[in-house]
Amino acid sequence: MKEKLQAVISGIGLPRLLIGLFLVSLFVIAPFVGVRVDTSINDVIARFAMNAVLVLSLVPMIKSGCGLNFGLQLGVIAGLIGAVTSLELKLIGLAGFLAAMGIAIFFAVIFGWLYGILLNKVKGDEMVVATYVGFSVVSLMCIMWLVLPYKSPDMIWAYGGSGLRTTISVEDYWFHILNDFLKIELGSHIEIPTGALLFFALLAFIIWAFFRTKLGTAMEAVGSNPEYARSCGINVDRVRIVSVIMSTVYAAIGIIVYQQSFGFIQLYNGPLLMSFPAIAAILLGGASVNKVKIWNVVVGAVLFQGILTMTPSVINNIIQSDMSETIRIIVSNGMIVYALTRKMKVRA
Amino acid sequence: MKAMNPVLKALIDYAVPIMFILLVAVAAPLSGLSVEFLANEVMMRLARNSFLILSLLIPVMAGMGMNFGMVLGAMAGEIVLILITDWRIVGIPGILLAMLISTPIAIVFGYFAGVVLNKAKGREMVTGLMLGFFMNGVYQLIVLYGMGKVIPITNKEILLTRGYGIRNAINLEGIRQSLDNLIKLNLFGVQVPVATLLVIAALCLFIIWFRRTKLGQDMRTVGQDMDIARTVGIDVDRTRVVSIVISTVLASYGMIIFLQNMGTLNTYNSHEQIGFFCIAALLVGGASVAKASIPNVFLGVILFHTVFVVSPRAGAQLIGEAQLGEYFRVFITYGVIAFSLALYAWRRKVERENERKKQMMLHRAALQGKGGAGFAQADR
Amino acid sequence: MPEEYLLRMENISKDFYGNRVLQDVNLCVKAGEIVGLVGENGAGKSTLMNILSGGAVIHETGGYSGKIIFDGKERNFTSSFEAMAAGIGMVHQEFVLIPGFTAVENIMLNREIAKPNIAAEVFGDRMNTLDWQAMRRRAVEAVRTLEVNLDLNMLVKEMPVGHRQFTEIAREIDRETTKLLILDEPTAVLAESEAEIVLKVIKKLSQKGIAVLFITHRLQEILDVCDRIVVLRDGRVQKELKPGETNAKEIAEYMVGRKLTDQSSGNTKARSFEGVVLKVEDLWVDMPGEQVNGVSFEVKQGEIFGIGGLTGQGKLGIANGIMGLYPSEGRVIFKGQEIELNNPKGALRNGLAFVSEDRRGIGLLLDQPLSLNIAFTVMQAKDQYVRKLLGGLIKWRDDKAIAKLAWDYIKRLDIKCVSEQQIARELSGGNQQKVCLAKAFAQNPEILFVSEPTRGIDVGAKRLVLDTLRHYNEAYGVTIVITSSELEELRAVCDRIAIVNEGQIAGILPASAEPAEFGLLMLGETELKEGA
Amino acid sequence: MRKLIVRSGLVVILILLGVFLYVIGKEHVLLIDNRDFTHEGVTYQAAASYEVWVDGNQVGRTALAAGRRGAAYVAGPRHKIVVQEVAAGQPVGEPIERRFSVPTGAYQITINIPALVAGAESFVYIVE
Repeated sequence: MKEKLQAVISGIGLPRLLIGLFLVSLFVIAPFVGVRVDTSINDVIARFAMNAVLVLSLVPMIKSGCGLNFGLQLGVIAGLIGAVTSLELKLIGLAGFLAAMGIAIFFAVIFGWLYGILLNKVKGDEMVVATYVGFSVVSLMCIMWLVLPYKSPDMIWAYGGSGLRTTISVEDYWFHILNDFLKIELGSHIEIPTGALLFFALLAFIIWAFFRTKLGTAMEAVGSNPEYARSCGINVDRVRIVSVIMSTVYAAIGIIVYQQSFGFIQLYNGPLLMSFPAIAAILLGGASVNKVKIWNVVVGAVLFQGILTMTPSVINNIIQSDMSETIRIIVSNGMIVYALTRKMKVRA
Repeated sequence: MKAMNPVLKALIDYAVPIMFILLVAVAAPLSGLSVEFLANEVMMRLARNSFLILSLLIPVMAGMGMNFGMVLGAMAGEIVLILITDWRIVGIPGILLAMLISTPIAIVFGYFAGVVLNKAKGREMVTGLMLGFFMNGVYQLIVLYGMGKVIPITNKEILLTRGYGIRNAINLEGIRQSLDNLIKLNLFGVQVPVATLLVIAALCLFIIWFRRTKLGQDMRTVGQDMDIARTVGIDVDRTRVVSIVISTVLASYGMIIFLQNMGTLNTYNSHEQIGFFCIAALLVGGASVAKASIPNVFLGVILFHTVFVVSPRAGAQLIGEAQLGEYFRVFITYGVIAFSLALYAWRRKVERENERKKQMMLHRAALQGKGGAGFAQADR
Repeated sequence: MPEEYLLRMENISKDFYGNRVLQDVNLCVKAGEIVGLVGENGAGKSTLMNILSGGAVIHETGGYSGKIIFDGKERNFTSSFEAMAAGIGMVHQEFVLIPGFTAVENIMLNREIAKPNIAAEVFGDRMNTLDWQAMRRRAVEAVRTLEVNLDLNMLVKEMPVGHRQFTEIAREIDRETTKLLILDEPTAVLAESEAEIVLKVIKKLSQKGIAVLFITHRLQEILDVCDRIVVLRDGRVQKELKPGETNAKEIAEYMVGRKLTDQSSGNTKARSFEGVVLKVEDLWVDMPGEQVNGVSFEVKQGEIFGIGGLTGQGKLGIANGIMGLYPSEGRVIFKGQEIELNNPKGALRNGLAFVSEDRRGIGLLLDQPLSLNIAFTVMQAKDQYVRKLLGGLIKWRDDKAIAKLAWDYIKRLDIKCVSEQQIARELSGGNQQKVCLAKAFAQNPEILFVSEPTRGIDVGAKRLVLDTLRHYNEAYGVTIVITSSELEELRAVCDRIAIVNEGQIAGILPASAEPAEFGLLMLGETELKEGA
Repeated sequence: MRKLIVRSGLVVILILLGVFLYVIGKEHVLLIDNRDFTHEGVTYQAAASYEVWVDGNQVGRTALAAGRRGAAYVAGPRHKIVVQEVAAGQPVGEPIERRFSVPTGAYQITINIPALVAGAESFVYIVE
């Protein structure tokens, strides 16, 4: 019995179990401290739809052995360029959304390609280099947002100055374009953003299908055993670059999905720390530095967003203080530290 | 494989410092700041930052790279400064007492960091970085929720109005620049905080002395090759933990010196950036992940902070946008770290390959007499 | 008066997981004596030395039986440090040196001389300052004992290989307590002139009263310096010999033994072949630990060609080099066409297939189902088992065809598994090897390289694997190159066998040749030397 | 053993050092009253203006008129106060010098000038 229990625990993974139980207990306590469960569920679903694509974007790089994509910001930047450019072109509705994605993907491919070449040159140190590449690109873009010749009055500072605002509303352009597609309302408090969920499902399906192609199979082999892959005639460096491009493109799409749901484009230092919550979520879902499955993304995003939604409302009602931010920092960064200290498979 | 051109090699080795010297040469005149002002600024920053940056040297020696976990030490220093302020201990005794009390806290933090980093061998830097972010949460828990509730705080001036938790900014009136002003010298219009510099000099001597101890030698051994160190009987894990503990303790002292100069403590932000700035400065001084020396520290502080001082003004002069200079500062901080780390990782790979080729060539040459292939072929 | 032995090992036996590797070994060494230890791979040399020097492996696998009396006391070393403290020094085949340190630092590694200071009172002895002068004096002293010319301030990474070896030996003899020195292949990486100096050093040490246990595969060295030669075979002491009363041939015979004659060549009808299918010219391969230094040979169409030799001599490097897995130079001509080196894909596309000796490392994707393992290489290299969608834009993995392929081989090779979806990691060693073979067969190779096909699998499976190879060769006329450490195995299945020594081919013999002849080749004894 | 003694000795020394630093670094605010003060039935009347120095630093920029209060920040337990009566900007009589110590535990300490001038021992007191 005891052994069985242990097997179950190790199957689910202790951190996941603890966080899961914590989340469940938050839901149980919620009604007693005056927090509505239905609105909470609604929030979790909404935030899941908002963030899941960003989490999903980590998958290709983990699979190809490039580790956790601490340079996620690169894709985010591509997404921001796409979104801002689409707004500049005054494209409204679906056209604007698709234009934003198209432009974002174009830049993401270029960024990803360069980023992939760099990561191939620093094999073994990908994660730390990626972190700082992410930081530097965000800060470089801070300068660019000031300097680039965007003109749309919706985006530049009102008081004459040049440069883009720190937050730009997409209200008049493509706000909730996915969320409102086939939206289902359950009662007065639950709104299911069907479109965004379907979009995530589509992107997840593409990833799933990709790993059933020849190239996807090769990518998985490169990640789990690069020496083996080489001995089978696979160009390891090229496959890794493909994975980095994929991750970057997905991150670019992910941030646009995020914006259409959130309603704002956050520039300047907004994307600086964006990689950490996504990474924490996927780790929480059961992925490790070099192993991941699609369901890790789903479980992780639900758990992580659940914690983020529930802790402020419930905990704050219990102890009358806003500890949510602190808890978020501890959980997300603690999860990443935990994953980094797990033993990695010794490479041949 | 031909040996790399020595000029090119030096150029790559010192790419970062050279870049910064050029940057200073261009931006300093553009900024229009006077030499005297610049000299004063740089001197002040030298005194303020050097101790912190010196704390990074020992883990590099032990092969653990840049100690991004130094923010843990900085947090220890800050926690103690909050206490000292609450207790109203002022002046030099206040600084000394802060150092004294921060020591055990920093040892505990450092031990924790060392143990964690031992579990992440080969990924020390990214783990240290994440550990810093993680501990930032723990720090908030202590300072924002623990202080005034669990840890008694009596001074109403530093508490939030809600009755617990420390305010965003604390005035360190009591110890402000008391070390800097202890012995002050005016050299050609430059204010020199002699006492602070003496403390820094003492730390330099300590590091030089430490390198010559058995422990220092063990750290160098561990840094060069953990497996061999283990084979000859060195307790590798312990040695690594000790190096991080020392670094963390020194970082906590460094933070106290840093803050006594600043005079105010940004309770929740002071430590966040400090790791980045210190590491960037050290790298600007020509250090790498595997090699860092005392001259690197001072060269780095001077170059990095000169650029820091002049870039907003230069930005304003050049494009008419002071904000640009601000962003530029942040960019160079991150950019320098990214560039140095990438350059180092790439060079290590190239060097390993060159070493292999060299060995192969030597091997062939040695076998030549025995009927092996000639040099001509090996030289291709 | 009975002679005093410094070391007496009595009735030493040791098994690893029920596999007996040492059986009642007795070995005695007098002070100042040089004893040579020879034997094939797996004869038990290294296990015996591990027991003597307190290697961790021994203790972790349940210790040994028998008695060791060293320096008058019975001992049972549980760690190398205990052995060191008792006076047993060991120079490993792989250097235990820090490349970025000077000779002095390396000689004194973790035995630095330190001066006490105040800090040490509080923080422990590790805070003592190093006494560089004293350390230097000690190092100078040690090097003087060796009577070699060694620059003590030179970094090890800048030294020639020979000097690194001197540094290692200097470290072992610097310990004043060292009474017995174990040298494991100290000359393996050295050029002849350097090796000679090492031999001189060994003699000098023995004159100073230090006993030396000397392991080498170079028979001439043993004959030159040793006072006594102990031949190990299959975990037993086969023979003790005196250099003056024996010769290389005799040693080789004892080493390889004659037990093969009755069983070998039983399977091997002398076959003859026409036409060269593979021609290797001056191939150099930089494979760590298995360097190949310019080999040339030809393989005939349809034969089974064996490559043998002792471990570390480079036999494994040949196949790995041809398949492009390690950096190589030279020419490989397959069916009149030159194969591009350093490019695995090129070799695979040209119809070469390889079963690696590192089965779990690069032979298998351990966490993938065995069906994918079998089909993977042929899918990647030749685009088979792929369905092209959208005009070839998407190459979809054809899982059905892969499963069919897998079942085909599961039946043909009798792979024991639950289903074709079983993860490779869960299979036994023998079945994993069969999967590796299936992977190679699936490529329909024209020439198949198989390295160490029976390493780490049980006896029944061994037979099966060899029979499979043989059958494959006979049924399809596929040329096979087998690399193996086990001479018996090669002689049982091959037509011709090349023996590799020090990265070069010492000779190629038909499988029916006398075992002792192979033995001599393995030990680098060419006809010429024997005649001299 | 020897090491243990040395170490525990060091720890004790460091703790003592900490206590010592605490005491000498502890900041106090001295409220210097030139006001009427009644103590144990005796009332000291504030009438004149005084210039006051604490540990060599003058309290306030000008003389302390009757009924006024000044403040001085000091660190440590032992201090010296010098009081000089002034009238129309001119010193009157000899300066009075008194040494006093303050308890480490107290932050706010009041010093009454009339009591000090009158030579009362109770010129230093703590208001709860």
